[in-house]
Amino acid sequence: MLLEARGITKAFGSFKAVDDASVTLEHSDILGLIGPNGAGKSTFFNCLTGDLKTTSGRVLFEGRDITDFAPELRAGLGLARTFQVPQTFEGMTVLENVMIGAFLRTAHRKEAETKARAVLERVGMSRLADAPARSLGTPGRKRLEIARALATEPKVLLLDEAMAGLNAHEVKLAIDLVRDIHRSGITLVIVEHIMEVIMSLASRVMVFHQGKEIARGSPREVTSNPAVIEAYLGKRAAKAAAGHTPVELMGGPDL
Amino acid sequence: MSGALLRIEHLEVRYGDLIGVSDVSLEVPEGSVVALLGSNGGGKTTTLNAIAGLIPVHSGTISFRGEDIAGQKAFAIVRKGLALSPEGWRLFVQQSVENNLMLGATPLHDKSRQAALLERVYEIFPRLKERRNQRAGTMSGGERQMLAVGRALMSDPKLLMLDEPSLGLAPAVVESMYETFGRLHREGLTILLAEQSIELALEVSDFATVLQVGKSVLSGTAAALAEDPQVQKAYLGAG
Amino acid sequence: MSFVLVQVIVGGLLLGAVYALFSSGLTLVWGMMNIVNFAHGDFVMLGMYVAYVVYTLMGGGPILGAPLATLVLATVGVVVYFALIRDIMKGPMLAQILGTFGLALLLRYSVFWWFGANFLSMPQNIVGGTYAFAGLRIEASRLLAGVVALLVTLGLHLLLTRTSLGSKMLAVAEDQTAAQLMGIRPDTMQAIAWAIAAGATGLAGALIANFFYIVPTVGETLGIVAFVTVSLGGFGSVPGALVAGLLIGVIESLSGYLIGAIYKDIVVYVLFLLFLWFRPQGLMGKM
Amino acid sequence: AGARAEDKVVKIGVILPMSGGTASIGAHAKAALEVAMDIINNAHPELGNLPLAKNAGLAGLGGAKIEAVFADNQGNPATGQNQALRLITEDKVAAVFGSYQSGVTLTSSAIAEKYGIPFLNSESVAANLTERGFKWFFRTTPIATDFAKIYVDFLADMKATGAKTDAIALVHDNTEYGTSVANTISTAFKEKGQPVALDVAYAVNATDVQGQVLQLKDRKPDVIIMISYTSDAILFAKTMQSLDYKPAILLADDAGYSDPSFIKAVGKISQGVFNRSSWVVGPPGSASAVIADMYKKKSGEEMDDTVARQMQGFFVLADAIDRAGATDPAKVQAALKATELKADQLMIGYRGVKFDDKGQNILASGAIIQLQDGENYVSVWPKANAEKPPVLPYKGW
Amino acid sequence: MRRWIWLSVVVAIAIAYPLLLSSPFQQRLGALVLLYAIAASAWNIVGGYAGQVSVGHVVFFGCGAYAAMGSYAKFGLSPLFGIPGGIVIAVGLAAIIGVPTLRLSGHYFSMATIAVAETMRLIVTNTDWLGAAVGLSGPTVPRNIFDLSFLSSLPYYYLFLVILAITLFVTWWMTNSRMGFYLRAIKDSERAARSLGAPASRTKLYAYMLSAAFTSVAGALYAMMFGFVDPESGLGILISVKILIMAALGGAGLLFGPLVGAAILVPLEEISNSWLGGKGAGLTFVLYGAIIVLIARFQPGGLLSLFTRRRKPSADPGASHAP
Ligand SMILES: Nc1ncnc2c1ncn2[C@@H]1O[C@H](COP(=O)(O)OP(=O)(O)OP(=O)(O)O)[C@@H](O)[C@H]1O
Ligand SMILES: Nc1ncnc2c1ncn2[C@@H]1O[C@H](COP(=O)(O)OP(=O)(O)OP(=O)(O)O)[C@@H](O)[C@H]1O
Ligand SMILES: [Mg+2]
Ligand SMILES: [Mg+2]
Repeated sequence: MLLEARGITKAFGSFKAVDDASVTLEHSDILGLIGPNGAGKSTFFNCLTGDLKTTSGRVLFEGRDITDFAPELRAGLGLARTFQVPQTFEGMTVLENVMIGAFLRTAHRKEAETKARAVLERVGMSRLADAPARSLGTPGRKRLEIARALATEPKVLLLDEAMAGLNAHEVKLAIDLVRDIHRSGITLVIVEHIMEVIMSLASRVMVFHQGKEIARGSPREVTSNPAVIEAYLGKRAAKAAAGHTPVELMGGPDL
Repeated sequence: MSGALLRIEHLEVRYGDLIGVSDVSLEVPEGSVVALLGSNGGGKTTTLNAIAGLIPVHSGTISFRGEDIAGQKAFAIVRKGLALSPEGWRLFVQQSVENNLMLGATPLHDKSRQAALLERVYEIFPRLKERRNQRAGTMSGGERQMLAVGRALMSDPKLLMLDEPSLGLAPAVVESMYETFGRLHREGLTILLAEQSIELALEVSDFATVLQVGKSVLSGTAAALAEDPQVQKAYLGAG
Repeated sequence: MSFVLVQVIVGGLLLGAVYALFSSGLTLVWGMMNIVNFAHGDFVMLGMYVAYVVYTLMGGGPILGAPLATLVLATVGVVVYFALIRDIMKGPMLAQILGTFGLALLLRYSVFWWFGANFLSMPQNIVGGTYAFAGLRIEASRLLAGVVALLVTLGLHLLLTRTSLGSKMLAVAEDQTAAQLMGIRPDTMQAIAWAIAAGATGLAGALIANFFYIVPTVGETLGIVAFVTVSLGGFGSVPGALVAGLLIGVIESLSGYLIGAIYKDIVVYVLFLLFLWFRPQGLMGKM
Repeated sequence: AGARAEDKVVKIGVILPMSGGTASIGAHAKAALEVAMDIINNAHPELGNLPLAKNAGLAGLGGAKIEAVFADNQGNPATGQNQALRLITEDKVAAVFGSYQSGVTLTSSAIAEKYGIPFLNSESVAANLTERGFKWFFRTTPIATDFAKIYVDFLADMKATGAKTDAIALVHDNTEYGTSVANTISTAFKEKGQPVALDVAYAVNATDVQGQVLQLKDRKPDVIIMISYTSDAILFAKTMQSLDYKPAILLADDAGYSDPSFIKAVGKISQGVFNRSSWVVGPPGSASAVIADMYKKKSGEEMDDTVARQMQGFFVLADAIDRAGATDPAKVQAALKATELKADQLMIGYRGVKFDDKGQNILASGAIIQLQDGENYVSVWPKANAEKPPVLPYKGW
Repeated sequence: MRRWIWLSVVVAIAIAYPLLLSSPFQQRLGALVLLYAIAASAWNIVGGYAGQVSVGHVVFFGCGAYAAMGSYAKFGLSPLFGIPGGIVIAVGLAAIIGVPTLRLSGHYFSMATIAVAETMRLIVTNTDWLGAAVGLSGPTVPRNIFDLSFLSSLPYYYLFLVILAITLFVTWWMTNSRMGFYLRAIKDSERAARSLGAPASRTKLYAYMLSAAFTSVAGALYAMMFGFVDPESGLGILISVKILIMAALGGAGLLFGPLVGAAILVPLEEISNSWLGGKGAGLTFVLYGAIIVLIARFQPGGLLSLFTRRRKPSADPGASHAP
């Protein structure tokens, strides 16, 4: 088992943003995490990465209890993430942003740069390498965050709405990218409100509502669950999800 | 078609030496919903920000109800009846949800309508009402989006500009939000919408303009654009 | 508790109220609007000189001096905002230190040039001497300063938390661009903030002049206490600064009396540091 | 050297605090030295025995005029040293005079020593200044050991007249001046078998001294010896009034209590304070009275001890240059070493001026004055030159 | 290439200056510029690059100054021997101060450093062993060359130049290393930097300690040149402010910013004091203050930012994302 969270609770004052949530992540899983706004998905994420101290519960990584580890230690172990509200290094270029990630595995500037360029190439941003990061729009920033995270050579990558703000065409390209990442041996947890992403990528889905898990299963099971439709999907999206056929190949048939 | 509320001609905007948009023209007829389409970095945000006065216009004209507003300060433009829900939300993260909404009502001349407008926002986004005293900086991503849109609605604008309003919202919320836009539209509100979910955008809007690399390359009625093979290929993933 | 100790604590509270009073303006511009003002102490000094000039030229006591100092300093605040602060705010925080430090020297030595370096003083007992009850002695001028400190703090607190003006000022402090989208003119709000802050500072100076000496460099003596007060209270909290001022006053008084006056500042600084260790956001500051 | 002697002006570098917290000292001293230059450079027969007054200019240099080149030390030892260097190398001054704060005197005189230029100090009291083995450094002012002796003797006399002087409290700031003087005084009293009962030290430029006054009020010493600069002296006076505290004898050690601003600000509530001073205005028509008048005309202030000591020091330096007959540093140094001025050749109450091997004036002395009416100090001790008898107890307000 | 030309010009000017402007006062000015440039460059490491605005850096300055003077006054050694001691004390102190204060955000950090510096000043003022308020003096008459007590400022000038070069080289090397990248990242978003594995606290602490070491050297050299240190001139908060002002004026976070700041402010201060100080009307500081205000007003990012801002980003991102 790669990553395991047991009974995570996170309270802000009397309000429990995450309430006794557990999850296990096997090697080469793609776990989808969905739920209404404010359900506690990002909070749960932050508890896994160490950005927030859990109120109770444990986090295990490769069998090791990392509950009290600082975020940078977890990154060192191979846990990488992106932020829902992009945390770009505004004063740097795109390349330098990615180099920060690459520096985790090498202290040499040249090596870090080479690696950062390779990662940028892989995510399709190499032409932007020398542009100031502050000139990117939200979608660009999110992609940059993916690149940065990849540069740390993670075992597990947690994506918090990394595809928000992309149009349908771009979403497809992004899905391909994530598949490619997955194929290279990285286990993923993705939070998305774009159902197409969940439907085509997730091997398992977990649904949050008011800090609690209300459903889990395959994408298809979950999206046809009436409780999920009621709390989260709405009729229109449920219909769209129902019509969705998972695709396995890059550039295959689409919705 | 009634008269144009907003008309942009050959807008060029620069960020220092970089060109944000090079040549954008578009028209927003009074009472219509206009969608601004285009891929990542196409210039949608730049255009909206330029209209709102957040970034200086390099050349071109922006006329709002016949008055050229290019070059005016943002606070003055907003007071004329434009409101923008900007990219990245730009909330006042240290202040409460309700304070944020009340700040949105600043340009309102008739302060007595504040309460009613607040109720309207709370009706569209009940979550905001639940969290009215929470600090905006602790809200979830989707909650922030609701707040940004709600705040823009608070000034009861003549022209509502929305930069990717559905970003980060749960599907059910998007659905109800768009229903609300439809209702507001029927009540006479003019909306200029930049939206990544093009299918959805074309569904609610009357007209649309496509931006490509900082230029407006296509415009027409929403229905016509939805059929346009070029649009289908580039944005709707067809082919 | 011995009787002297009571007098020491009362003295400390009055002193603390004075600290709170001359920090109130700084709480607004530094604590709330996020602008470091190294010239704050010199604004206090200007207020003192205005009161002194009013007294020597017009024979007016605090009744005339205090409101005039408030007005004059409010004007200075607005001028300083438009002539300097507005532009240095475009730069990094260091530019604010740079600019206001230069401003401090400019103000201090302009006054020096005009008035000379001699120590000046308002007549003793200008505000009704000293009250004595049950052997406890309270100077009227300090009491007045203390009461005004409470009123100013309360006023600022209400302004910032209860009025839309306050909310707009905070909005501008947080994000000028976003504030513009609300139809708020940032310059207006900032100028108002500076007017209020400098006005309160001038008022403080005028009241402190009633029991302190007046000299161009007096701002240096007072300025650093104001800095500690504001940060101990927590940036962004007006009541915090009041409580912090009172606390520092009492700690200084007590440690000065019990341990020795040369150690009282050490005690204050060390307690301040310890406090930050346990509460990095100050007494009442937001995270 | 010959070429220099023919110059019509002799430049003396003067380093003073002209900005910062002690700037008023610099301003007063500047006015006083300008008066001194007037006296030296023009004929002032009315000043009698005072060297250099009678005729215009320095007779020994063919009537050459003295010119003081003023420099601001900003109260900072580094700045003082830089200015000393500038005065010596750029302005080519014949001697350096200054620098008030002991720390600044220390660094600026070190440069003069390295360049071999005479340095005359008239007001810094730190003992170590004359312990450095310098050959070019001379000091005219009395120092802490002299003060201590004055206080011991004065209080013994007061005791003889029936005053209670058993419990002595020292109040002083933590500057070099405050601590070193306090230490010396407390040692002197201990040697007399009367150790100081209470030592109240405070940080200079205090914002508040209520605690200290209460401490005194609580312990009720018979005598308080105050060693404070002007700012704190004013604050103490105000606080003592508001807390209604008066010791029987309040004895101040010069500094702040001599500052005319102190008298203007709080003289009325400090009536009867004793002060140590070497400056005593003689009867009308006497040299010191004339000089006091000239100074008042120039600056608008009353002459005080600090200023008078500076002025006297400047006269001593000018006299040495005059006697040297040249601006050649070695000759001026020799003349300084040979200085032997009698009490009647001085404008101040020293017993004379004569330097020991270390450059310290061994004839420096002082008197006690009292602010009897709250406006002007009068000399009250020693009896020989007293204008009025001392009045006890301390009246305050 | 252009950079190398510029660099050689700067180095050539620096080497030639005291030979061209050779009066003792001019040489001393030059030496002082370099001395303050060392201190301001050292501050720049933590204040400019790491974005931690320390207003209490004078404690490290004081460590060096007191160690140098102490090694003479207390042990009869050459002040030179105080330098390593000063570095050790400063670095140790930086670790002790840094651990609790570096986690404070923004203004709290600045205020905490002020509190530490003032506490140190007050403690030393009341410590007889360290000379209390009187301070410590160096050798007034040099016993040998190691006492580093020269009449001419020329040896100081070149000594300072070498040490400044070392400081700048180390700074340059740091900014191009992983540490420099991490510092910049932490300055922008500590949260993101940590999520990418940057040990934020440790990196900031190292920068703080490095900065303390160089500041201490500057303090030691300062005390040696003036032959004296007391609590006010070795630990006074005004020195911190002066150092910070120089870095900010030239351009904080830029390699040569502090040097430019020192090269403007030191002569401005000394020359205006020489011209106007003797008049006793405070005009020195009116002028000094006015010039600082004007620079802050018209070039808030520091004078050097005038040149760096103009550099264009090499790529045009607008062109790269066509569908
Ligand atoms: N510091 C805090 N204090 C109070 N409430 C908080 C705090 N931080 C987060 N919350 C609340 O916790 C809830 C969970 O937030 P979280 O960001 O985890 O939601 P989410 O599931 O990621 O939603 P979204 O899909 O909108 O991103 C939200 O309602 C949010 O308002
Ligand atoms: N602050 C900035 N500085 C420099 N260039 C910028 C800046 N903001 C945007 N740009 C550039 O302007 C162009 C238009 O960007 P804009 O953000 O307006 O596009 P968009 O259509 O809103 O895209 P997105 O889907 O990413 O939001 C892009 O090339 C972008 O790189
Ligand atoms: Mg979220
Ligand atoms: Mg955009």
